[in-house]
Amino acid sequence: MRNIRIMTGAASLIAIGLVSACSSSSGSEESSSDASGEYEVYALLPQGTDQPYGTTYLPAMEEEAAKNGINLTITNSQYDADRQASDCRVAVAARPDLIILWPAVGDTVRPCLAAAQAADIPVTVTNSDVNPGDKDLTAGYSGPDTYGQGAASAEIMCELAEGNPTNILMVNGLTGNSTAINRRDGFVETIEAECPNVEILAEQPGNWNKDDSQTVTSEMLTSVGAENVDGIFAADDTMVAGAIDALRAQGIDPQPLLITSIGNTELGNPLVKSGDLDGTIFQSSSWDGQNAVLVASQVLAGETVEEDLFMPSVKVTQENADDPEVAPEW
Amino acid sequence: MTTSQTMSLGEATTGFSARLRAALGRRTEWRAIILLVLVVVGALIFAPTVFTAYQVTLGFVALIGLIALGLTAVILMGELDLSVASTLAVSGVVMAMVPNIFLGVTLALLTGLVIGAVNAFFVVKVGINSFIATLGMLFALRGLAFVLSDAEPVPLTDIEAGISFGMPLIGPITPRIVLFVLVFIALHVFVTRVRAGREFYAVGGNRQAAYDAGIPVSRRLFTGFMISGFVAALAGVINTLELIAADPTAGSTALLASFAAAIIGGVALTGGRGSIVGTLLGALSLGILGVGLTLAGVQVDIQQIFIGSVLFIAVITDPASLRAAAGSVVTFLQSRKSQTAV
Amino acid sequence: MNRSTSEPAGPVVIEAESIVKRFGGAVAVNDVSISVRAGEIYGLVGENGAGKSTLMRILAGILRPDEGEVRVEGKALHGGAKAALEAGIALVHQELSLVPEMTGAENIMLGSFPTTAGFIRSADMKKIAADAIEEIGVQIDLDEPIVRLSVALRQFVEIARAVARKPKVLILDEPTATLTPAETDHLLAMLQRLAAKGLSIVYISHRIPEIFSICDRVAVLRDGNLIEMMDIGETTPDDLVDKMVGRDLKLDLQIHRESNPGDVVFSARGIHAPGVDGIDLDVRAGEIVGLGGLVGAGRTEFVRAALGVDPKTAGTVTVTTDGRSTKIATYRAAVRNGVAYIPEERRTDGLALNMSVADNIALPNRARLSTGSVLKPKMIAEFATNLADSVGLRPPDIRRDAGEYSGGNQQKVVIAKWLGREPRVIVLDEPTRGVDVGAKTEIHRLIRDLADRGAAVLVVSSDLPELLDLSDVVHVIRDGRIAGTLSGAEADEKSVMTLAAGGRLVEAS
Amino acid sequence: MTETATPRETPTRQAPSETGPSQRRAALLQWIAERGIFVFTALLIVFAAIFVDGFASTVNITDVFHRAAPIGIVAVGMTFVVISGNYLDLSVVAQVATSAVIFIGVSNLYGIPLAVGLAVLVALLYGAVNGVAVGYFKANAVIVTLATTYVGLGLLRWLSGGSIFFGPPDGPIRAMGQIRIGPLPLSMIVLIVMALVLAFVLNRTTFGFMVRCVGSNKEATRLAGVSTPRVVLGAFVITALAAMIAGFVLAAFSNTAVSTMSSGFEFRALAAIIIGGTSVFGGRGSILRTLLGVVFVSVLTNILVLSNISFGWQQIAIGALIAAAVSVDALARRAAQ
Repeated sequence: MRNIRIMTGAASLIAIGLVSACSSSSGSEESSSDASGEYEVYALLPQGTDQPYGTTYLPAMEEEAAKNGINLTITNSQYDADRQASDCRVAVAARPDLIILWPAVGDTVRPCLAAAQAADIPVTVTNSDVNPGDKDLTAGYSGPDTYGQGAASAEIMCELAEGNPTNILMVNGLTGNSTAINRRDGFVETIEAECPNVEILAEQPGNWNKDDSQTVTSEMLTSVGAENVDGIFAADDTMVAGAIDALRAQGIDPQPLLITSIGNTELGNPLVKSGDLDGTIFQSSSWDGQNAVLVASQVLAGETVEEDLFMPSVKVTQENADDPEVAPEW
Repeated sequence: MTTSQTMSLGEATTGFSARLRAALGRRTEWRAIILLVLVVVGALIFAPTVFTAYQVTLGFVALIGLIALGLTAVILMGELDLSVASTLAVSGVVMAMVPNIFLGVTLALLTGLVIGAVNAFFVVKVGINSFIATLGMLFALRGLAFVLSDAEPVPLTDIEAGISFGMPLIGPITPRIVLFVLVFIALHVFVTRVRAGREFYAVGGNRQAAYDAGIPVSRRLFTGFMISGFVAALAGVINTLELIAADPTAGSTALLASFAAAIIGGVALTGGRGSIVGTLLGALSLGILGVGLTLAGVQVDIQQIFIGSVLFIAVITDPASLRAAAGSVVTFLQSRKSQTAV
Repeated sequence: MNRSTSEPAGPVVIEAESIVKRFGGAVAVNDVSISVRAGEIYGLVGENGAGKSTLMRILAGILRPDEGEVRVEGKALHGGAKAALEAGIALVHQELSLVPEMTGAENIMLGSFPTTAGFIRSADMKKIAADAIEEIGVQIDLDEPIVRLSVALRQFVEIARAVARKPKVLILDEPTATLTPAETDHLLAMLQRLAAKGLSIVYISHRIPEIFSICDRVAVLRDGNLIEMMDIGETTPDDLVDKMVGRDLKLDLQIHRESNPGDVVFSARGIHAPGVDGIDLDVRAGEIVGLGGLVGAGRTEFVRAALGVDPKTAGTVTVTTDGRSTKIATYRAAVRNGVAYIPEERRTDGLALNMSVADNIALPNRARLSTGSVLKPKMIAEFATNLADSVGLRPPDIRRDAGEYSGGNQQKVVIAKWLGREPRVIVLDEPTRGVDVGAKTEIHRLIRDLADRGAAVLVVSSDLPELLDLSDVVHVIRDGRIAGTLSGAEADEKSVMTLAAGGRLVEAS
Repeated sequence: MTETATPRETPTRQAPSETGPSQRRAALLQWIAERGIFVFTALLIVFAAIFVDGFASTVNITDVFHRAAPIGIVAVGMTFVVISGNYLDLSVVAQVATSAVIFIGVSNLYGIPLAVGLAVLVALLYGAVNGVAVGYFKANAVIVTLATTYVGLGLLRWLSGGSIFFGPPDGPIRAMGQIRIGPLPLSMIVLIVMALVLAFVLNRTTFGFMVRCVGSNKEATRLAGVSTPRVVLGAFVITALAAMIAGFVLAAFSNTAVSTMSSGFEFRALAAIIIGGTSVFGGRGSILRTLLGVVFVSVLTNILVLSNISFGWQQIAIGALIAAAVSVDALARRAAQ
């Protein structure tokens, strides 16, 4: 008797939870269908409101979708490739008009693209591109060139180094993360090709965190000897802010050092203005989110799209740091 | 009564409801069934696509359920294996590093077996609590995956094999689903029909009795951890084939989801209680819930709140937990009584 | 009722020769030889601690004898429990060794599932299990998990497991402790049937009537020695009890304490709980009340339910101190009102073995050893040292872990920690079990001192001399009820044993 | 059941008559298990000071402190849960991040006092939910705190939108993060103060005493008249409050807060506790041990980074270290029997 009472109790509890959440979810469905969506589109993202970039990317994306009469369903695989593959299968099964894909791990998306093609669902890619070999399965790409950003940051570094022997430290993103890998590769390969006079003395992951970056930078300074270090490259502005703090904490003036990064965020832009950060690459999350939908709607309308719509990898230095077109967004 | 003595030793199982209760009480899966019914009803109302696209749902269930099945073998013996997610990553990397696909699969599965044996060694021979031993492995294997792969995804050499692996075999059934069903059947048969597997319950339920009855407890523990390692490696192989690349960070969401599936399925962490069917039901409910919420466009954050709440309710509605809490309430009420009654 | 002793004796199946077993310094079994013939039921009686269980564990290969050997059908037994099992010796343990979530059939066949290529032949398994159940004549749903069966049924499953192995020798250690009279009768009849088929049975019991009802021969063990072995026809219940308890009476020579009990301090009314079937009991200030009875009679269960340690289904307990009566509903309320409980299982329930003696003593006294919930280490050390001295802890090093001490000293620590609270009611469950003679005497002194200082003392003991020696009043518990009450003067070992065993035979005599 | 199946009078203390090689080995293992962490930490520091360039510099010591502080504050708090015999509190991940985000996010809008007040409330809520489920419902701590981690992180991201929060560059929080006394950053001082306070609570208060007793023998503690569920609840509340302070420290150090900043804290804190020699079975252990465990892991990681060893190898080293630490403990325990 007691068992049954307990079971009903538990059941009703779960039921209440389920109903309330389902109603909230159906609520969001209604609100999006209020925009009288003509097109159903799935956006398979590896991040959402769990990451700062996604937090500013999403509103721009949703706003643009509403403007274009696109009904968006957004998933977040938290950078788990298996989870994204599963999201992809869900999306293909839902038979949307188009899928927007932000690959969690670039090497792993081919089966997803193949499945979409088999189901006649066009796929556009956003934020980080698929492998060259998989391009024929996609209808277009918009976003930053993560490799190119690393390369551009390296170009700034090369210019600053002016051919002098320069020793730098490198702070990478989260180990194994595809953006982290691409930016690092772009930076390292460009340095090797264009200015071999720049030597990377040490590298450690800063995990996209300011505090982790500050600690490892400080440790790397100790490791190689602070006096031997002429510059720092960090894979994003948050981490470069940590690296600059580490320099200051050791009583080293960051001004004469060659420091570059990627982002031009609200954290990085003031550092550029103050001259601590010599150069960064502007990445507009809102551009990224907005153009993901723009490319998608062009494809849906049957217009021809460029194969790659690269976010301008604007190099931001002290001269143009105040320009409105590079106003930091996050 | 076959004997002259009339011995009414049995429980009073007269009347339909009493017998029904007895039959229900025998099962350990009722919480999973309730949840499954609720989830199915909810999905029918709010996201019927879950069922029209059943192959997707099945695929998702297979994704979170496969590791949970292997884990159940270990939990039935009252032990834990936290290293499964890292095992998945390492075996995937091992597989992708080998150019020959068959050799790669073999090596990857072997890796899983070896990891299971190492876990069992620490637990059985050294005598470390399995929670801690596998925690160490969780770190070490993740590190190993990074070291082997140079912290980058390792693309499969034979991409075509991978692509064809991900394609449906019969109707909408992909090899992943087939393998999942096979593992389910194999493990279910193993713990219900095979002597060694059935004895897992004895090892988890009353280890001393198992020793006394002459059951080779150490060998059973080795078997259990190796099953868990093998199944995790199989999941790694499937993922790598389907994704045509091995990701050293893989499995980040697998560990917790697997635990949740087993716990919701009524598998007791203290050992000796639960079933493979229960884990399947747990995986089914979580899978349908996950796909349903995704199809309904619910953000991951809210999905997590959901899954966490379900897990929380599942763990505190365990009969033993409810008894303990009821006992506390009774004690509290009575302690008030004993103070007032002077 | 007696089996005829003139039955043709079969060949000797199992024999133990000159078995000696020591634990540390103590000799548990001292040069004991027994032999059991085919088709014979061999009774083994003795008080608690006489060495019966140790001897049985040696026969079953679980323990290795220090001297002597066990032979089965003339062949010496080597190689532990497994070898003994293969040689045909099956032991039904006192402790249930069942797997709760496995079915009856599986438990009966545990460790010897019939298999083909590793697969269980479940029809065969059920068949063998059903046969075993049939053999012992009970009806059990073999598909039910054990956890859903009653305690009595579990005991029968345990016996069925032994029977299913088709043993030559079946050893039962107190199998009736948890059974009702009807169930006991059934079990005894079943054993006789098995013996008639040629099985040798070694039957250990405290209950004299059972011995007389089924055994062919009976051996008496006392303090590890084999006192006598006789045909059942050669003895009487009286004689047997005499032989069991007949010890040198040195311990008994201690004079009874002068007691002049005051008002009732501890009063239990209508206590019902699993295994307890309505017990009323009063303990007065300065009085020592003893609870006697057989193992499983419900003494421990009563004490735990009355104090609120385990839940009770009905009944009230009142503690009266300084003219103020308080109904005790929970264990913590009991402790608050001056009750001290010294549990049966010292190592698991009584002490934190890997904490120091000082910490163990401080635990129930933490309130008085702290100011504003900050502990005062100096005060604790002083307090613990004093108490350790007063209970005679040796060596008196309060910083050592409790687990490093011997059983007797551990028990002194348990008593010391409660002494600090100056309890008004103190309940001791088997206070000197596993304790050496010296410590035992000291513990008895402590218990008497407590009573002399006006505490109400309730002692549960299976050690008859101890019970009689300490108690002003003895209640004998049988089947969850008070079977009889004896005043200190009229209680002797025989009267207590008689009430506890409760057999018709003895009552008739 | 009365008849002693176990030896009647087993003196657990072994006669020190013979000291054979096996006994000496047992004694050595025992000694290592008891004092190992002190020796290993000392050896590691001496080794590093001699062989690793730059290790002994003031700057580097500060870095070690920075590494140690937030994880150490979580670990000294979580020691209470571990000693009480409940394995660990996985939800510290969610707790630290929530506290950090509240600390920066709410103080930007409403000022620091309100932020701190809110953080305290949230911490108490975490402690209460975990503690009631584990203490009163006797539910398994791993599963309970796994569930609260899911819910907690989900709520945090849902409510905060996952943004990165930073305080004004010249604000009080940043100033806090930069205070230092000699080579000691404020975070390290907080850790030391926390360790002292919690060591006092664990060793010198009746509550701490009961936590140790519950972990050592729950039933004996209950029979001494202690409400064991309440003690477990208290242990989870202390852990939650420590995690809250760790969140403050983490936020103040970088003047930023984001919901991902504490990922991996749960297992890293547990690893430090275990390496320190606190038993996961409860009862045995101390705050000082946890502190040493934290120092050991931080110094080791620092050495590996100084030697430019990659992240993968760092993980392998920590995993191997856990295995080694608990193996010694397990072998010593076995040898003692």
